[in-house]
Amino acid sequence: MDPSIFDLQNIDIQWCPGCGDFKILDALKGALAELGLTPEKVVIVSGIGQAAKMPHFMKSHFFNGLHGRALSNATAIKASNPLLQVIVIGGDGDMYGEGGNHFINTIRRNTDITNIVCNNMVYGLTKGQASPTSPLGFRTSVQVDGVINEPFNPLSIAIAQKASFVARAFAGDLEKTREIIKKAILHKGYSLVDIFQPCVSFNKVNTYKWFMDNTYYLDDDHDSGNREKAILLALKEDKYPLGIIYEDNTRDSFEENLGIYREDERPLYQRDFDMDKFKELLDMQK
Amino acid sequence: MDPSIFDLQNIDIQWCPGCGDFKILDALKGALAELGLTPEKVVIVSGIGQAAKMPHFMKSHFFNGLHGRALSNATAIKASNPLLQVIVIGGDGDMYGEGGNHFINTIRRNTDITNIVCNNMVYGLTKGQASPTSPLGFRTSVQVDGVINEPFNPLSIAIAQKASFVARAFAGDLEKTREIIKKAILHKGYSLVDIFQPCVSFNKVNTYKWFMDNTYYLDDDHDSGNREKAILLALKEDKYPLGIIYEDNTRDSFEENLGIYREDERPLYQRDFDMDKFKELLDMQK
Amino acid sequence: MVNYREPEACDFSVVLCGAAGQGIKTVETLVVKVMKRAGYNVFASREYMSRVRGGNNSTEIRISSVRVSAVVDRIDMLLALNGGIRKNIRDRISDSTVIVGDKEELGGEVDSLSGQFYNVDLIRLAKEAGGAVYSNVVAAGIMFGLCKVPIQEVKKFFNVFFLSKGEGVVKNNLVAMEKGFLIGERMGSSGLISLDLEPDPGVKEELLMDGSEAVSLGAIAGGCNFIASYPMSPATGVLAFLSKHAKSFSIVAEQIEDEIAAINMAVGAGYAGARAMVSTSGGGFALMSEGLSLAGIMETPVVIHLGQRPGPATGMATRTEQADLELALYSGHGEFPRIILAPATIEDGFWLTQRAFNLADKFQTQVIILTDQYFLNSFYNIPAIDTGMIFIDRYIVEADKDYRRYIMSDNGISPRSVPGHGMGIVGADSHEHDEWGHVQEDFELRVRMVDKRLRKMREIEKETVEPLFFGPPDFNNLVISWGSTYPMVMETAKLLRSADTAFLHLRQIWPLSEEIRNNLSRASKVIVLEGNATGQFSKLIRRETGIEANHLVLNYSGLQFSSEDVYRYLDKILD
Amino acid sequence: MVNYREPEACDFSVVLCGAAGQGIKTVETLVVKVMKRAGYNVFASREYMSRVRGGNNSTEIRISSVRVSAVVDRIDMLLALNGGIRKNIRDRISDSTVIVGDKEELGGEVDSLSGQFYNVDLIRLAKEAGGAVYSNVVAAGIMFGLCKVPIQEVKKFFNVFFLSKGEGVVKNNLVAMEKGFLIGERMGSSGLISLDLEPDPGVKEELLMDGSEAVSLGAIAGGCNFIASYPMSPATGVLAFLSKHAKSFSIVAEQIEDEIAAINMAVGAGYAGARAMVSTSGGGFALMSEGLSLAGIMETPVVIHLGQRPGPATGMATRTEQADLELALYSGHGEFPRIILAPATIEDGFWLTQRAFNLADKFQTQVIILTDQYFLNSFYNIPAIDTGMIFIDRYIVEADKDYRRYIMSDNGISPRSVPGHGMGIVGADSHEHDEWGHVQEDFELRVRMVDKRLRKMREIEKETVEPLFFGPPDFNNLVISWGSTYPMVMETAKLLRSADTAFLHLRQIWPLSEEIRNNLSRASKVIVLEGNATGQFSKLIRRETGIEANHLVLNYSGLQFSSEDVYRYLDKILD
Ligand SMILES: Cc1ncc(C[n+]2csc(CCOP(=O)(O)OP(=O)(O)O)c2C)c(N)n1
Ligand SMILES: Cc1ncc(C[n+]2csc(CCOP(=O)(O)OP(=O)(O)O)c2C)c(N)n1
Ligand code: SF4
Ligand code: SF4
Ligand SMILES: [Mg+2]
Ligand SMILES: [Mg+2]
Repeated sequence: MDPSIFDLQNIDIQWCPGCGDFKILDALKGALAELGLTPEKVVIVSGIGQAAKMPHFMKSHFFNGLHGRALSNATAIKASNPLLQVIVIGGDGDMYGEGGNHFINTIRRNTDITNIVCNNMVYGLTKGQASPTSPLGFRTSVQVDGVINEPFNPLSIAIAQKASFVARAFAGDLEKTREIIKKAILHKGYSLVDIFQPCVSFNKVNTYKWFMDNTYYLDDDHDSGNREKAILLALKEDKYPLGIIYEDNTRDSFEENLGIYREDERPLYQRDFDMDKFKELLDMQK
Repeated sequence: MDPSIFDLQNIDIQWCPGCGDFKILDALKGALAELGLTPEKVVIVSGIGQAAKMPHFMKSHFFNGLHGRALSNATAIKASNPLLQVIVIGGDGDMYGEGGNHFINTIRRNTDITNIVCNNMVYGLTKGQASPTSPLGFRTSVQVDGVINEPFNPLSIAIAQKASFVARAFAGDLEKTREIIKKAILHKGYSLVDIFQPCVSFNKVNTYKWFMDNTYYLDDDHDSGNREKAILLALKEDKYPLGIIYEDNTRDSFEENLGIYREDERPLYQRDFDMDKFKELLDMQK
Repeated sequence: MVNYREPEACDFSVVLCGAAGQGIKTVETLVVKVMKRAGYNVFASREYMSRVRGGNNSTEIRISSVRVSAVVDRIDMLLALNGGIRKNIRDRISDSTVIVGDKEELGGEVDSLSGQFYNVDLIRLAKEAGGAVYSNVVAAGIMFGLCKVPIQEVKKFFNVFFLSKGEGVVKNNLVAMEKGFLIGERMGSSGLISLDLEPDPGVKEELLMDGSEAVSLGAIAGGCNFIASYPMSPATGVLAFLSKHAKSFSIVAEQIEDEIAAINMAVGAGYAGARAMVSTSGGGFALMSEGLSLAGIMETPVVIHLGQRPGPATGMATRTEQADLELALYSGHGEFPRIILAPATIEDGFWLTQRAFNLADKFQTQVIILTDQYFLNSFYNIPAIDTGMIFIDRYIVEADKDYRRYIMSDNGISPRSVPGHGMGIVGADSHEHDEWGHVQEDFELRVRMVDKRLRKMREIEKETVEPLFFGPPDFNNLVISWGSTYPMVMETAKLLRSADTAFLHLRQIWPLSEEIRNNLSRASKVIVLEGNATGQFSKLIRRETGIEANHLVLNYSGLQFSSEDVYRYLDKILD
Repeated sequence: MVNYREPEACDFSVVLCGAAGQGIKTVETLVVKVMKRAGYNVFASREYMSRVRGGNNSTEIRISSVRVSAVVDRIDMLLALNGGIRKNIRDRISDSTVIVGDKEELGGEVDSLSGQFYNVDLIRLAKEAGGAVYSNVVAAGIMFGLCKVPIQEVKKFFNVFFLSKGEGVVKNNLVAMEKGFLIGERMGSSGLISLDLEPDPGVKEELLMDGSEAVSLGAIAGGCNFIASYPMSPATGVLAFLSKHAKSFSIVAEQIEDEIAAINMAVGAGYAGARAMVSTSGGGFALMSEGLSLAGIMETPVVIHLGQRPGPATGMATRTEQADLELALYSGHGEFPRIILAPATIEDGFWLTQRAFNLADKFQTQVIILTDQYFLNSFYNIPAIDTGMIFIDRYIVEADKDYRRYIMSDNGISPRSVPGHGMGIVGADSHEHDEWGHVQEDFELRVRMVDKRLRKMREIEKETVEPLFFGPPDFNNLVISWGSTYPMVMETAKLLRSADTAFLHLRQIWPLSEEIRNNLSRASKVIVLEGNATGQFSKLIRRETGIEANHLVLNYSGLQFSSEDVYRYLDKILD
């Protein structure tokens, strides 16, 4: 299918020229199209931040909620209607900062959603404060002497918590990013795609060049089924691996575990109230 | 020093007879006393839960705040007065559930506090619902068909996030628990002591016997300075290691990084407003 | 404390007290169910400490020939399972109270109590039945014996009730009960307590539910199929109830990591077409404040059950209060319509919750069910529920290709579709947005959208739940109350001598019914009675009508007003 | 839109607009600082979109011979750096507006504008100076030229201002400025714009600060030494300011993971003796609701800066509104005293914040400073601050061995100690507690403790900040406003012909000053003006006094009332 079916007409994209988010938007549209998905089948869920504006720049259902809470919204959307393809997108502050607790717990649930994090290692929308992934020493208007807190390590935390799909991509590489997103969408259960995204306005450290110099793609030998190896890889900080770092296809998803969709795939809004059962229930109060 | 200096008179301890929390209280008092600490030097900070009631059952300064927020309170207390010995105590729900985001971020800051988690794998105070650490399949009045979410793994998450001291103890063993707590208190920076604590009223799975059968102490060979080995150990789920799993004594604490205590150890409340500097600051607005 | 009423032979008030862990709650359920099946009207209300073992909790049980739904101070019989009877119980003991207990267990305490002490070797008898734990069932037996419940009926019930615990347990319980039964019969014939209870066969078929069950059943009957909540007293019961029946009623029930996730899940679920609710108490609700505002701008239906307890902060975790009214009214930043319902009775708990889901979907708004610990943990028999009155209106449309989620409309309501229903795109946005839901920084659009959302309030006002009125049409004094205090106020209202006093009880807090304005303007003296320290409802009334209450009757001790409390306060004011 | 005032030669209103990223803010600072140093009174206020690049933002700058502190619609000169001028600016262009822009850049748009167009090859000139980015500085130069600022002074300033950017940048900026300067001079002598600005040497020594700086400086002067906050427009500036000066003033400044951590840290810090604050906007404040309640029951001093923006939810992230008043009033479950201050002027921003820390410590309570985006991003010159008036009262006692943190007292205030200060134990508890701070389930203690906490309100009322009054003593009409609208209301008040109209402007929202009651009772017509859609302050007035406003003047477009708006609305009502 043609990615342009996801184009929204007459819009004024609010990102800075050169922002990595443009590439991620393209990669996402491409991935959806190549998987044969259409705008009415997809819900893009986001919070607040530059990356989180994404659903306003493409055509599909969208739920643009609060800063940090997109994973909770998305979990409920998917649990209320598992027929929808739910993609959650947001920035590093959104997902790992304000939303840190939901991040951990969405992993625990293994909700069947795809979580794309545009990780520019800075708060873009609020003009350049440190994010949880900003490197030590990173100077900003608030972190005047540089970041002192150990950066958040999303991949190792995700693997430690048994996330069932953990990948990293780089916005500078549209093709490969699209392929990784495709695999994440195809994965059943929670999938994390942390995307290194240059912010040309506020992050002068982690630039396109920096990412090029400090990343490498995992080769085919990499055994993405090995959790121990994967976590050790995720702990590495000299050079950052790109690709699918860990994958576990054996776990049931949250929606499956709920039980109510095992024999009936209809979304909640299509189901009727069961008066007979209700009368039985009332009788139990006698 | 005699642990009884930490005794509080005329109190009615609200725990169930046989609860693991009694042992933890004893171990804590013992550890404090053996380190020569006295009640006016120590602040016990807690949230809400059975374990979190601890500060009401011993004598020392105390701050018993909200469910899930003790680490935030404690970070600020320590940062406002680093001369105080700050111990944060709470349950698994308190620290890893409601307080999950603060847990991660306190580790990132490496605040010099000791975090004791009474991990009974259940919500005790609210009468038996699953906690983040409840095992899969654990049945409760809410999880009627058993827990479906992957249990939270505090140790591996802490190590993944570079916590500078990570230990596990078992409430059934007062001596060893006391020793572990002592080391945690002596450690500079954030220290986590996750304590397996039997809840005799609501957890019929993880009993004293179960913990005895499913744990072992790390022997002297264990190299607690090796982060990679430590995290692999923390991922293990067949038998759970007890003792100091990981330790890194090289990191500066949050208070040190703040800078304002490097040359002057006086707490904030003892410092005076600097009018001269303020006048200079005002002049900059001209 | 003086009782305003003498013991009544046809309305027997029993208080059972003992430590947490001594099975007070079990006995409460047992006694009330058996009595109801025997044709007696029953009422029970628990008060308990925030602990799992020890301390001293109590339950007040009324067994009556007439309907009873209020908590009273009067204790006709006190069954004390252990010592350390707390002041709130001691203060209620009068000279005519019969105190049943084990002298050995209670020790010197006995002498410090007024009332007539009747010694029963509870512990010995319980041990004979199988262990000290059975003392609660001995106590239950005493009540059955006193009330002359046919013992066969009791046995039948026991066999079913304890079935899952195994034969041994059933037997022990039966033995314990029978031992108590004999004592009860003996007490009855001794004339120490004389009862004149008239069973009513109609009662047998009635329903018995506490406030928590009423709200839960109302939710299911309202088509609720999504609940995300975090345990918190006193609101956890609703989560547990819905979880238990989740599979039967296609409900997604999830205990989440914190209350912020709860409300955000509910909003997500509402967007996707579920009928979503959360159940929480003040502290959890406070955390939901931002999420409530999200639902407000998104116009997503959400039902919030807010079971109040005394604050601030952790306050008194297992006690009651009506002090979160203002929080419910104003929580969330920015301005958006909302509905607040406060059940007065168990029936209300059911019907208002049922209705809440229709209102939420119809007006695409947030509905708060404001209850409290007293309400949630009290129960009495009510007539059968007319299931023919249960309607579930969905108000969901299919989205055509040009669908606009926030299309302008006269009444402010835009037809609501959900993603996947039809070919159109369904958007939802936390920013100020255009008709499609896309963020736009347009000052005129902003004004239009604010107006559109607030316009819904006018529609909502048309469906306000009417207050309950009791008293003469030409009154001078008007007593206003709201929510869970209703039974106590009404029980009192019937006894007050003041002929020119009327009672107006509100079941909808926001928006307020016009009725209140009409009645207020006719009153020369306005008395507002509520369970908080600052008179929050009276302030709301003044804000809306300009009329200031002449008297406030406030209670913020952590316990509900008893009927006697209400009587005493009002009697003084109306004197 | 009609302007109520003709251009004034001694009060020059310039609007500069351009895309985000074109340096509007830089020029704003530059122009205002240079003009002030040249002895002109200045005012500037920015309005901007929630984006980093593109779109169209603007700043309104007033350069005047008399003090100016209000935003006006009138545009004497519009400097347009790019096309796509937004409606809110276009609507303000009148026939007498001179529009300066680059025809090539603006294209056809020029023809659609009224006013007198004056073409300047901004882009070419900027490029000649070193690049298109310098077009903003060319624009600044035009203003300097027009206002006849001595060019040497400008150059001196530029050398310092751009110093850190390197020599090349300084040079380019100078070139760009000079090019603009020549144009400005030419425009001046052409008579197209005739100014009659009188510099006042006194102004040179005055201070220039925006609301955000005023609050930040006030905090430091109040002894604030702890700030934990999460970035959120428009409140981030205070966190940044305090972070910048943290080491100099022994301040712990931390950007935390979420707003819940912020408030809980502030409460912890307050317990340990710090003077703690948080800075946030509506959404973040909503999340702090539970923590506020914690501070309430613990009686821990905390100062909260709440910079309002339009809600609900994300609303309009960079715009202004006064719609979080009710949230500020009622946020947090349970009942506890609080103080809410709303600065009317930049001076107020400083002094009320300074005072907030003393009030918080004195009454062991929570003080909310209620500002908004307009206030925080607007600035003008103010006379020097009398530092002799700065007092920091700590109200901390040493704890002796028998210290009880919550000892009963007549006025509700218990002497506050902090852990480590003396030999006593200092407790703090989120439950209802005894005098030592230990949890107790005692119903009488509960009542005593609630009463004690609420009793503090009486003390707090004694120190209420008086409202500002303007008008005749024997008025008929009373216009009431609060917070950031003051300068606009006052500028208008002076022009209104209505002789029997008085103005009352509130700077403390809670508790309300008795003054308001006194004035209200004398008014025959009450008009409340505020920046929200439901009239929140008017409702509070009615709640407290029973008096309903006769007219509401409300604005919820996302922009502040301009002086002309105020005039137009009031003129109509008072006609
Ligand atoms: C509760 C709340 N707190 C703070 C904000 C302000 N805020 C909006 S986006 C953002 C951070 C953006 O950073 P990130 O998530 O990394 O996204 P980016 O802009 O870098 O893509 C913040 C702090 C908010 N909207 N809501
Ligand atoms: C905001 C909020 N949500 C919920 C609660 C209710 N609550 C109190 S303690 C608790 C869980 C206790 O479990 P845990 O932390 O494991 O402690 P334990 O009792 O097992 O020691 C809950 C849910 C609360 N007090 N505050
Ligand atoms: S500020 Fe950074 S993240 Fe935001 S749009 Fe610009 S480049 Fe992208
Ligand atoms: S409920 Fe469990 S955790 Fe709580 S006191 Fe009892 S045994 Fe301990
Ligand atoms: Mg970012
Ligand atoms: Mg626990």
